[in-house]
Amino acid sequence: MSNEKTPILEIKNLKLWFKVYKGYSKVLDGVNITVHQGEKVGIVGEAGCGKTTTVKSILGILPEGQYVIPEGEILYKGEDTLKMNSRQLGKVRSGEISMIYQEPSAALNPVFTIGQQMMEVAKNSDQGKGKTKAERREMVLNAIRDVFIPDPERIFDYYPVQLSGGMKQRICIAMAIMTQRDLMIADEPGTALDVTIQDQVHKTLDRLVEERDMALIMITHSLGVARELTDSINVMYAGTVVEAAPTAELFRKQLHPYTIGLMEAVPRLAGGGIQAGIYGSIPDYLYPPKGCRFAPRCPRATEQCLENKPELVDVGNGHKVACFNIEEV
Amino acid sequence: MAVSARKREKELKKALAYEAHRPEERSIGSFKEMRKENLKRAWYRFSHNKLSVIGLIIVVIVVLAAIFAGKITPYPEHAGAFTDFANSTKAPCGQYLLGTDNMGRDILTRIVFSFRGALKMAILVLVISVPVGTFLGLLAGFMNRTWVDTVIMRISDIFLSVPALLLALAVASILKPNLTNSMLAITIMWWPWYTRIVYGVATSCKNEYYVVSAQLLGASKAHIIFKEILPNCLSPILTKMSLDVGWVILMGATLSYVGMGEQPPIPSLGQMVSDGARYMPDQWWMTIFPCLAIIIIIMGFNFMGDGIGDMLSKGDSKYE
Amino acid sequence: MNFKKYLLKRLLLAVVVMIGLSIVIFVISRIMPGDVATMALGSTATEEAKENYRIANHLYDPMLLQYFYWIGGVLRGDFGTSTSTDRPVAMDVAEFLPATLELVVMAAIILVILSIVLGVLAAKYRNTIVDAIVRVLSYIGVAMPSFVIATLLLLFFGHVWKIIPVLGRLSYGLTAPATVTGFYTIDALIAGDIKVFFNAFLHLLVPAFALALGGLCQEARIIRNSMVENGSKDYLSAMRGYGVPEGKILRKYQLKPSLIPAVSCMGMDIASLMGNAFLVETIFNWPGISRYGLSSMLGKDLNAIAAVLLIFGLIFVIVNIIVDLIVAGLDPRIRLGGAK
Amino acid sequence: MKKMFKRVVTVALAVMVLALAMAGCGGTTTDTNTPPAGNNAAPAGKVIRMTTAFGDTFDPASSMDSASCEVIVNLYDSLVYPDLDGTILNGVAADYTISEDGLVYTFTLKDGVKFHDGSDMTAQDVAFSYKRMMTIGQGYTYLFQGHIESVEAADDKTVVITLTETFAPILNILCRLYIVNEDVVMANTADGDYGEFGDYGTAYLTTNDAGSGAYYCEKYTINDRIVMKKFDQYHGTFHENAPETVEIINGTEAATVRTMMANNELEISDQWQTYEAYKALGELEGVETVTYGAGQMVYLMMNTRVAPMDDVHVRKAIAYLIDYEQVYTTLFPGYLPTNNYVGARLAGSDVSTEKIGYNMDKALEEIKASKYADALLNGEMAINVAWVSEVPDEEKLALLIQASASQIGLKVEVNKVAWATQVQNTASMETTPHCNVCYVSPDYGEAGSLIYQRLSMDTTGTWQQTEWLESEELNAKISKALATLDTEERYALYDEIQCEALDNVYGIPVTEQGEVRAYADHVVIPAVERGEASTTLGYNFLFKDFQVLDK
Repeated sequence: MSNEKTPILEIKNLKLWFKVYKGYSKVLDGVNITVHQGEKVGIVGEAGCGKTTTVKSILGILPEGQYVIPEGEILYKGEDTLKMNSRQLGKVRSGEISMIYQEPSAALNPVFTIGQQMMEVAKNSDQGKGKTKAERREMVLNAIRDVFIPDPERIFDYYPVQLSGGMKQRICIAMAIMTQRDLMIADEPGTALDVTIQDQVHKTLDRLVEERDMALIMITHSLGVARELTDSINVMYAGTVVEAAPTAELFRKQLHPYTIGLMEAVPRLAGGGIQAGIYGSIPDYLYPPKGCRFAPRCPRATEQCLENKPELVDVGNGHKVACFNIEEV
Repeated sequence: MAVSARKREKELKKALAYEAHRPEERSIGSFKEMRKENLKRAWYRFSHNKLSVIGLIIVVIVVLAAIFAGKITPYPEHAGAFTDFANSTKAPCGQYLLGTDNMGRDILTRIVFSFRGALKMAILVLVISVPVGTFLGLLAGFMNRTWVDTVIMRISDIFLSVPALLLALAVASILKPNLTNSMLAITIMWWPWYTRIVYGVATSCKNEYYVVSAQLLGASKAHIIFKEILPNCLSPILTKMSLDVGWVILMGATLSYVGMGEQPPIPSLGQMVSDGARYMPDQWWMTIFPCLAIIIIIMGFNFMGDGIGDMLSKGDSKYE
Repeated sequence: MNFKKYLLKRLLLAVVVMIGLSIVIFVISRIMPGDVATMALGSTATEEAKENYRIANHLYDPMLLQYFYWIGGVLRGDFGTSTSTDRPVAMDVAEFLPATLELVVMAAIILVILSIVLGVLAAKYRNTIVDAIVRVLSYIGVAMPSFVIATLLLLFFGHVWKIIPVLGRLSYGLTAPATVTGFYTIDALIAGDIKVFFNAFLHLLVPAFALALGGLCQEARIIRNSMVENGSKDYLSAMRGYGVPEGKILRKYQLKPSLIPAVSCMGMDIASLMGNAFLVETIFNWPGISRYGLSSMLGKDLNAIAAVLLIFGLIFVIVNIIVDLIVAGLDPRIRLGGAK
Repeated sequence: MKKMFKRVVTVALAVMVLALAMAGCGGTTTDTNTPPAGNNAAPAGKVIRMTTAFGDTFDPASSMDSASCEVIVNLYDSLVYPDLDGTILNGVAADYTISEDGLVYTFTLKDGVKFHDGSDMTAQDVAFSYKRMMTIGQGYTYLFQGHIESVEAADDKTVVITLTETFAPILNILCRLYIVNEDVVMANTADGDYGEFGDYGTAYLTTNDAGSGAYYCEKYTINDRIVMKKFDQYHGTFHENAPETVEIINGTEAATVRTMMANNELEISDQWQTYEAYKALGELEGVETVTYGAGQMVYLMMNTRVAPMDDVHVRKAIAYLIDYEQVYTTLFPGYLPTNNYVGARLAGSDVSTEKIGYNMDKALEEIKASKYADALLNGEMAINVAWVSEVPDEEKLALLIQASASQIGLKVEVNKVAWATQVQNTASMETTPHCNVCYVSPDYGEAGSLIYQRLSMDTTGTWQQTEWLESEELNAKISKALATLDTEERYALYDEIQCEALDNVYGIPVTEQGEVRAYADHVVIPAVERGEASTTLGYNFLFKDFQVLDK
């Protein structure tokens, strides 16, 4: 059920290479993702398939001078962030998009108190600009309360080293939702936490996104999480989106062999233990295969797959897949 | 994006050009090839920053000059017992490229000959004081807030607070004044600096996760100190070491002020600098050229030091 | 609270260090070359005068006894009389110490400010001209001894570009303010005499800069390196992700964690300013204690050496404590002992 | 944030309190003691500023270095004082009579001699000054040691000095007996080692003066500068252009002196600059340089009791291999040649024998004739030459000797020694180096002073005589010469002693130092104007005879 709202973010054929020892590691090989206003989009894929790289390139916070973008554009509300100058990009970062990082302890500056860091974010956000210090402090305390952390005054003066992993992750979320944003990017918010905390984090996230009618990009490598929280899911493999569909549609029918393999690999509560995994491992980005990157591991690989790359084609009711030989539904 | 668009264009062109004629992938066969491969990778990281290569070249030139000083210098006898007061304090001219000092000896020759003393002093002092200082610093840092830490740090405080000249005077009165004894004097003064630096780094990274987890895995103290904490201290140590080459040479001047160090007429860089200072500013070459020589030596060691630092530490090329 | 206990412990340790230092100084000054009496009274003094000088100063007693006589005096603030000025050393120290302290404090300020500014600039424009300039500057700072730099600065400002007075502590015709702290600048302010304050301040600049240059350049290098190292940390890209302007990130969020390794080095550089101030003082005609210390060292004026070195030691220990406090202040991980 | 700020404030406060405590720990410094102003604009009226290398204190009883003498001769008076050409003039003494046996000298003081505090000078002050100097036992005490029986005040105006035995240069020595104001000294004694005299006012006289000289000390800060002002009630006469203020500034750094001279903050430079520095100073407009012999000699002293130096042939060989002509033309331009043992400037110094000249073949001959010949020539035995690091020019001479010695296969080691180490080494015969370069200046303007300092047994074991001479017979000759009042006879004995010293090479008189000064051309220096300089330390700078003309 792809809703007709205007697309807020369109990533078109994004390619990205990293400068490395022997040449260029071609991580992203034409990523196409679209996110509509208020839509919750999931990105699922194995570790190392370029999920984090993709989202980081949206905000342009990849390390300077170590990567090259040969092709592609990232249209945010029609504007290509890659072409933006630092002032425009600053505006986008301070008011439009916010991001939650995977590793909570690395995302907080160890030598500043939580309060100092959040006040800084508030100061630079659209809502916070005009406000006085006291008002901004109030905004920060509210944000901390929204993520169910008791006694925000005390936490305000704590240093990151004094907080537990879960608390730190919730602070990151508080930071992200403190001001009204149109798009929230969550890069595997729960992975570093144990399940109960993870569940709480996801529920908080979901509730806040609903309340604030924000668009959400949820990156995860667990299908279960994606199923609960997202409207549509993009399955990424080795730098490209191989299948994208509304959540219910995807769980009803998988078309791309990789997605099928992924589904089978999920341990069933009912079934006996781990099903068969997917043979082989992700390709070497330095010397990637010419054609479809899943070809070496694909049971249905044919001559055609080896030679040229399959396009992402819509096969009906919003279900897109990039594969030459799809079994007919 | 902070990086200007023009810079990104340049990067892009370079990338495309590289991709156009990409070498075929080679599978790594025997062990010998593997070592060659690692060496190539280490050299890539070392030479990634062009300055390190320049540094290496400078250091090699200095070492070779020191070894073959006799042959390559215009007036080898000027480095020994020689005086020619007729043309003392001459400005740099055809005959004497860098001019002559107040005893009429050619400065270029004396500088090249003094490389021997300078390198010997710098290397010997650093080879002794760096490991000692580093080890004590690691020990004190790791055993933070215990009596070991207090004892080591307070002793280093005492050594650091006594001015260099007094220590030199004291050593001068006990030992016979020659190069090795003055090196001993400098070493006594020098190790505390490294203890202090390593202590700083060790204490702060002692609480890092990887150290804590290593402890959980039952790693021995030695492993943690040398395998976990030491690599972190490499970069500040290397920076300090390469800069210290200069300090040690200059310390030689302070020592020879009280009669220690290189005995005349053997030339020493630090001594030439301090003697020449009296003739500023008219006979500027007597002090400026030895200073430049020291700067060049330090620059060489420092560039090379940074290069080695890049090579050893994982540095910023994370996406290996 | 952890901090008070920490400070108390450090002060106690400081006393231990001072005692250790006093023993080391005492031993060193005793084994230095030259017979004390001859040096004190001049080699042509009568034998009989030398004899009662030796008795008066317990030179014949065993070393340990001499130490207790001496340390007893020191604790009562009586450092004994200086053989060169025939006055109680305490009086000489009181006269010279403020001049050197003022010079060293100014040099320390210049060192801290400029090294941070240069360090940040070099890190901001990494691998560009600015970075190369700071790097070459740091070699010059290290390679060129302070007296060469002082001579060059003196000749430049004394002859070529006479915009700033260079010699002595005050220009001719201005009388020094009433002595309260001994610092001309502060005394002039207390006395409300702005003209003298401004003049004394100008006189301070060039010598203090010459003194600070060595340490300054080295510190800039260390700050630059740790800034670069911290540059690629996640929390900075997170901050950047929230639209915090690049300049602020550099000046505040990247600088503070990078200062930690630099501060301990800076502390030692500042402490060693006292040590190598004597050359700058001789060249700039600055009546400081370091020049007095040097002449007493070479002239084996035992009481003066001991007093000067004790003060150097005391200042070194104080600076170290301050440095440790600042580091603890900067880095919560150390202060809070990683309370998970 | 608040907590962090509070902590930083407490630390800063702690530092301030500590600094204040330390600064104040020496008690409040005397208010008048604030150092005078710095430099640039020249002060009103006629002023002369001179740089020098400060010695210890300006207490006349305990200092004898050149800087102290230049100050003391202006602040204090003595009974008699030497003119530039060495003749003895009356100081505060109107006249004096000598008894037949030459043992009793009676001086009558001038009327109206005032101390700087306005009180009159009496004979009692003279006696007190003598007793004070002898008990303190430093400075010039050794000159009077054993020659003077007593100094008494017969009445307010007459001083009677009785000697132990006739002593010709007694008048020259009496110039060094500076008269201090007894009341002022006794009023300012601190506790010290001299019983009821306390510290004999040494602390007070360090920073103040109790004299009656042409100038009084207005302000003195240790190691920095001393400001002297004209004393209007001075009993002597001033030149009408004499300076009102004289400032002696400590600091001889080449760059500092040069900057001060260029910014006309300095009228007369010190004598410690390098030859090249004086050449540069001379080129500054309005600045001249002058070279004059002040009697200071450069000796190569030899330890005659240690192998191989105990063999006169070796000593002669070294005397032959020094190129004296090159020494005073290229090594030390401006220095003066010397043929006799004690330098030509001193009265009674000419010698009847010829000094050993520069002759390499003779040097080789002497070495071969020596009993250590083979040990020396095959490099087994080396001769070490020491020089003092505080006087860098000495290295030139040491290296010249080393270079020429290596030409005849003789191995010479040069080692640089700190002054304190040198004094200690020369105190014992074993540690005294084979040879060492040393500057020695005469105590008074007669050949007898340097002969006594360089050859008598009293100065053996001090830095002034490292020859370790033990010959009783030479010592007796010296005391006999000093005791003969008749000048011709005395000079003949001096000549005989010098010849013996030159023949046996008791140390080599290499050259006579030419003292160089740069001075502003609007200042007239008497020594320059009259073309001769006093050889008694300090008396070239009696500022009352100087002139400061309008620029």
